[in-house]
Amino acid sequence: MTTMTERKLTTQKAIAEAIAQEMERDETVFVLGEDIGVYGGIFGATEGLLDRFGPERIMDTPISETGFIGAAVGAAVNGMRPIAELMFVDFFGVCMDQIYNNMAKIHYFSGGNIKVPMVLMTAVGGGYSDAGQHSQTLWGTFAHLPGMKVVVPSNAYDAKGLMISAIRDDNPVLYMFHKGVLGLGWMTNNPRATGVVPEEAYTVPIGEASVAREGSDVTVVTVGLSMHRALDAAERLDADGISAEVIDLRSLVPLDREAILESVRKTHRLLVVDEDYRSYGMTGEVITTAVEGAFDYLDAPPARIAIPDVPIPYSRVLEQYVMPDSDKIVAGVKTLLAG
Amino acid sequence: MTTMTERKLTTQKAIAEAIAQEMERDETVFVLGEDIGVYGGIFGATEGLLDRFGPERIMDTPISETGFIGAAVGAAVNGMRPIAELMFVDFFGVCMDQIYNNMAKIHYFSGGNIKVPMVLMTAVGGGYSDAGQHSQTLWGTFAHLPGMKVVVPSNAYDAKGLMISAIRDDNPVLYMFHKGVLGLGWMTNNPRATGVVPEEAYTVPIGEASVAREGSDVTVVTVGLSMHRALDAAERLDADGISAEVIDLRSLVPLDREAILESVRKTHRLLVVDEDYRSYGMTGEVITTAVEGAFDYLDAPPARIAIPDVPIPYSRVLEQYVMPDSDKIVAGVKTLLAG
Amino acid sequence: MEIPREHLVDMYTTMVKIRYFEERIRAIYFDDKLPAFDIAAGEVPGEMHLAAGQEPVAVGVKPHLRPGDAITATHRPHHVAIAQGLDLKKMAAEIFGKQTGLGQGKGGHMHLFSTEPNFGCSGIIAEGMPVAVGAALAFKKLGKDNVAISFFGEGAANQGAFHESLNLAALWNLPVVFVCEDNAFAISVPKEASTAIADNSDRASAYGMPGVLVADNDPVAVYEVVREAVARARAGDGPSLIEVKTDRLWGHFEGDADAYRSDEFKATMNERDPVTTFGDRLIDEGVLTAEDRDAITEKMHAEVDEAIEFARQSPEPAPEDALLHVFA
Amino acid sequence: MEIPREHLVDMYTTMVKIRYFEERIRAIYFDDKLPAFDIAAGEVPGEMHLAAGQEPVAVGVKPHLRPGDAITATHRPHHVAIAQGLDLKKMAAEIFGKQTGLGQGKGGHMHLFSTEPNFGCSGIIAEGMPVAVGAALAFKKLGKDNVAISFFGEGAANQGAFHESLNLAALWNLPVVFVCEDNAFAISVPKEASTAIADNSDRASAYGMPGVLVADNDPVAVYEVVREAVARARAGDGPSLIEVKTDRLWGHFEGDADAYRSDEFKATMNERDPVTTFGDRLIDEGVLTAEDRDAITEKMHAEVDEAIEFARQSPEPAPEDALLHVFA
Ligand SMILES: Cc1ncc(C[n+]2csc(CCOP(=O)(O)OP(=O)(O)O)c2C)c(N)n1
Ligand SMILES: Cc1ncc(C[n+]2csc(CCOP(=O)(O)OP(=O)(O)O)c2C)c(N)n1
Ligand SMILES: [Mg+2]
Ligand SMILES: [Mg+2]
Repeated sequence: MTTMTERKLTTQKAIAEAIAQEMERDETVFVLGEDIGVYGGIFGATEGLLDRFGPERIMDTPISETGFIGAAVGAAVNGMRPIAELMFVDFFGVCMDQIYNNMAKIHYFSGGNIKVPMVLMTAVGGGYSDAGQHSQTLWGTFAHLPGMKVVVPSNAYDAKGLMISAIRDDNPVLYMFHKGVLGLGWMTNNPRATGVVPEEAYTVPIGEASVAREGSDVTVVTVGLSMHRALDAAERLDADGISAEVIDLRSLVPLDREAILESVRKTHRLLVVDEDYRSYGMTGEVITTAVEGAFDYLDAPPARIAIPDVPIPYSRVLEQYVMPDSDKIVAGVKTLLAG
Repeated sequence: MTTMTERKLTTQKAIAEAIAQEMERDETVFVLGEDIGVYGGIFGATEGLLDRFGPERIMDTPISETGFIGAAVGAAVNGMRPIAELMFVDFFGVCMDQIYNNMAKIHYFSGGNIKVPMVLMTAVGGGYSDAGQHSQTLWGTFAHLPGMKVVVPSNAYDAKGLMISAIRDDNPVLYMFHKGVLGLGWMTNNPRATGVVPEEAYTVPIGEASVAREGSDVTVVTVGLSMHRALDAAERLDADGISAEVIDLRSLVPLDREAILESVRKTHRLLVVDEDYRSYGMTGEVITTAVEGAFDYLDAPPARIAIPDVPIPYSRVLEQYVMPDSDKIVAGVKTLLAG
Repeated sequence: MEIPREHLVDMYTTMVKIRYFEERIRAIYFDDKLPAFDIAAGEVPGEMHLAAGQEPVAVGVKPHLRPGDAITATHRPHHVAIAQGLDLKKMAAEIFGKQTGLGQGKGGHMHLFSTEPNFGCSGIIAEGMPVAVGAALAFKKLGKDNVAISFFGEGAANQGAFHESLNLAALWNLPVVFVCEDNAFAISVPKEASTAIADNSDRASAYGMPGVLVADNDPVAVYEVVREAVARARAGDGPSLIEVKTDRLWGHFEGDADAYRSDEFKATMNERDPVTTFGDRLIDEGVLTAEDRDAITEKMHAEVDEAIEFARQSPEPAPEDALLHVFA
Repeated sequence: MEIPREHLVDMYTTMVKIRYFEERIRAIYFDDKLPAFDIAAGEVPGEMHLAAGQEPVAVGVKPHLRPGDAITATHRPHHVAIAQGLDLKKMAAEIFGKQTGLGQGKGGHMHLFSTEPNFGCSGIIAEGMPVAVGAALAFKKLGKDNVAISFFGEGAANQGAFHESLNLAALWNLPVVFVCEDNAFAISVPKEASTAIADNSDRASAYGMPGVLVADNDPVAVYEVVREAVARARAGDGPSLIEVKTDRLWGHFEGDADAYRSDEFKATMNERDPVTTFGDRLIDEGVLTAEDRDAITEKMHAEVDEAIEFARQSPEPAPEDALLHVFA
């Protein structure tokens, strides 16, 4: 359905383009959040949009997350399709009621009569020494609570397609972009943050994982920046004659359980990599999914690499110690294969 | 360390007694929350305490959860040992920042220099048609986030002992009491909500699961009111010649992984029952723990019963459909044994 | 009072309807629950927050509304919902948890939603306030001349969402009317134990919007103040804050022993029951005859009885429908 | 001005110290990051919010404080921390992420904690406000005559926690002084785009507490207003709200292009640089000689240089220490 051109964009520009195209197409789409106007969004998700669409549709807000996210809910049930930006996901604690109890539940409470077509986009992730209140991913927290879809693009192509899908979806969609996959000029250079992105609008379906790299010896399941780490690891493992299949979940809700199972049934081994906290989160869910659906295929207990249940520390050495990286993934795969 | 007397108390009275005894012992302990004074707490956790300790130590608050829980944090780091009550855990969305980003992280950020000795107690659970904003357990949400202990008593004895441990702990402890285990006069009568409780103060260690019933064919792991359902189910299974071991986790953080593994190594089969949402929660964590530590002992894939990722519906028939109960546990065990 | 007679009669009629609805729900609520009260039992289980006594706030607002105007109400929503004209049968059926209910039994009495009339409510204190701001924002963006009314209790006025909502509405000059139902208590906590100043209407100045106190639980007084606020909002002149001193005649929820309010307090309150006093007044002032009153009462009772009968006779939802409607 | 000379000199001295500290951090911050700026690189990585220009607010408060008085500051905490007298070496070491830091490298520049002086800060807007209320509550309960000072930005005044904190402090008559640092911007959002009224000090009336505006970025004006507020708090007469118009001379964080503020705005602001103007004034008024000023500058530079050298020379934490201190 998409014409692939060779145009390359960073993930950040792909997001901004997706929003712009949808705003052109649909008058009811608008964006609100802190520093999304003249600043263009702290992570550039709304870069250039104020100039193009003006302050009525690109609305800077006070630091009132409960107020403006709740207002987005109210606008969504009254004919608009708002995109609200929560600057860092770490700030969810000041506005979670509007997100999980209101945005995510109105449709259900109303027996399906009321729709809440909105996108809540937010920056996630660490690795650049921003400490424990600005470095979390927290997707497990949201994915645990019913009523909102949760998507996490890891590359420019998916970022654009998932954003367009999210905007067109009649449900609330939490769109979590990892700072490390955006290709921002002021972050550590990451070649995987730039990719081919068609100029025209296209969608990437919400709820479908993708096989980012095929392999036969082990399945590595992850999401976000850890995808890049996993792909790096897979290349290194390849040199050692180990063939790793890398699955990008892309959506945590709905979770593409079939994609996980299909791969595990092929490779018989599973490593889950997560930049969220280890316990009670994504790693447990993916492993349990594999156990429920492919128990007899497993040649070894599935393993996981995640933040070891500590707040994200500031100091580089400490933070690197707790973050998943390709060294840890390589080691994890080798241990798994030895087991 | 405790003299067992035959005095029986409901879980609710056991909690109130624990608080009273600690307030007698330690002048720095005080309670604040909504309707905890003359009302005695909506679920009776502070019954009688206003009369005994006066309004300076039993403080009714405005409906300002961010304000008063944050104030508890401030008081805790300044020499007090506050107990804050969040009336229903469902309300966490209006105050989560103070809980997970502040209360739970100050100790870590300070490199261990600052302590936050406080208890956040809150009512959880459904089954009585209070609908989707008053019936959740949400323990998975808190247990996922580092820096706070999470305890969930299922009976009167543990309720008192865990409360005393929580108050004396130098860390923030989230104390979650299920409404259905309290023995409240206005809730459906539950004989398991009354038990023998020593009059003197005693502690139940935080982080230790208990084997509530020994068995050999299958391990049922759960917490809170589902413990009562599991014990009911175990009795019924017994009649069918199936011996179920029932494990009460009691603490989700720290999680007593060894207790889970020990039992699974014995029974070779695991069913996890949870009144929280299914995905990305406790069931996945417990199953993953078993897989990580006892893979070779498992004769069948571990199974789980939990809220099927829908908001809790109001209507009785709908709610009962999604709630774990002893029928579902009996059926779950039988399926597991057949598998 | 220069209020059209039909508005006076409508307001009274709606008050009678609300009161009788609440009375019937109350009776049914207790029916299968006593003597050993079990909150989970009976035709209508769960928490039940009834609004007897607070009718004036609801009915004083309604005459100024137009189709499409949005209302967000609270955990105590029936009076506002009924005044707003929600389908009484579907509303009752929702309270009974039936398939025919507004939410097919999924929401219950704190979660009544309707698109036309445009209504929502919530079990979380102050949760509806930002939603009303958002509705007003949508109206402005869509070029509609609708307004949004946010109802909330005096207890809610100490929740952070109050502050953020009023600031946003004023900042963006939105057509919102914030209506504080001050029944002097948040469950057991009296206003003086929750609120640093006497009148929330005085907090309007913190947002540069008009703040008006309605000192009596009087539909006419509410009517007049709201008329101005709604006109202001509709004209594009921005939000207002109104605080109405009202009475919660019964417990916070049914089953509440209400021991935190003195007998004198309750007696005084009951003496000024707004349904009785407003009815008397309309008769005194010649707006209604005693026969009119009886006819209204009879008609409203019949309507409510019919709605409740509808709810009772309606089928339960299919259990597995619990899995529907998580996503559209 | 009837202010003890030593206070004037102390205030100036501390301002010089703060400014030089911020200048040095700024230079070091950019050192390994340019020309291809990489936020993760260098001796001091991550976000860096510096307070150059806001020194008057910090130093005008400090003279009124006693041991044990609690301070909660923001994401932009250095000026307040230094004025409060935090161990400069440990503070610098924390900013460098070293084992010798206040938090052994776990917190970084937004998470500086100390028991004596009693100080905390946070990366979440308005998070410290309820904490200050709680500190004051503890003081009251423990019979101490300490006070708590809550610093926050004008942007934070639109966060729900502001409202809840002020209401609680007033309701419970607690010894808190709320100090709003109004630098007119929350990152790129100007106050008029965030705040429905001109002065947050006017919001004090919503809580029945005194509200005072300090219209100039002047340590003496701050000193005088805070003196009264602290005395009031210490005497048991309750909280106050103070808003100080101040200047953030640099970007919101280092690396911010600061394109949202006009050149004129920045030029005007730089002309009234409070360190320069206050120093000049003290010389004009004969409080200091030019030699005094030089001596102060030299001394403060040496102190800051020493602290930074300490931080630089300190060891990194052991990587696996990341696992420590989750629980006591
Ligand atoms: C955020 C939140 N906190 C607490 C509650 C529990 N609660 C339900 S109603 C209520 C009192 C509300 O008082 P008010 O706003 O005055 O409304 P009223 O009940 O008097 O109509 C409380 C505390 C809640 N539902 N949500
Ligand atoms: C709850 C929350 N929302 C947003 C942010 C992101 N943020 C950090 S600083 C800032 C601006 C703060 O403005 P102000 O309070 O005026 O302080 P200033 O930076 O001007 O000192 C924002 C929006 C945050 N840290 N926390
Ligand atoms: Mg009230
Ligand atoms: Mg500012």
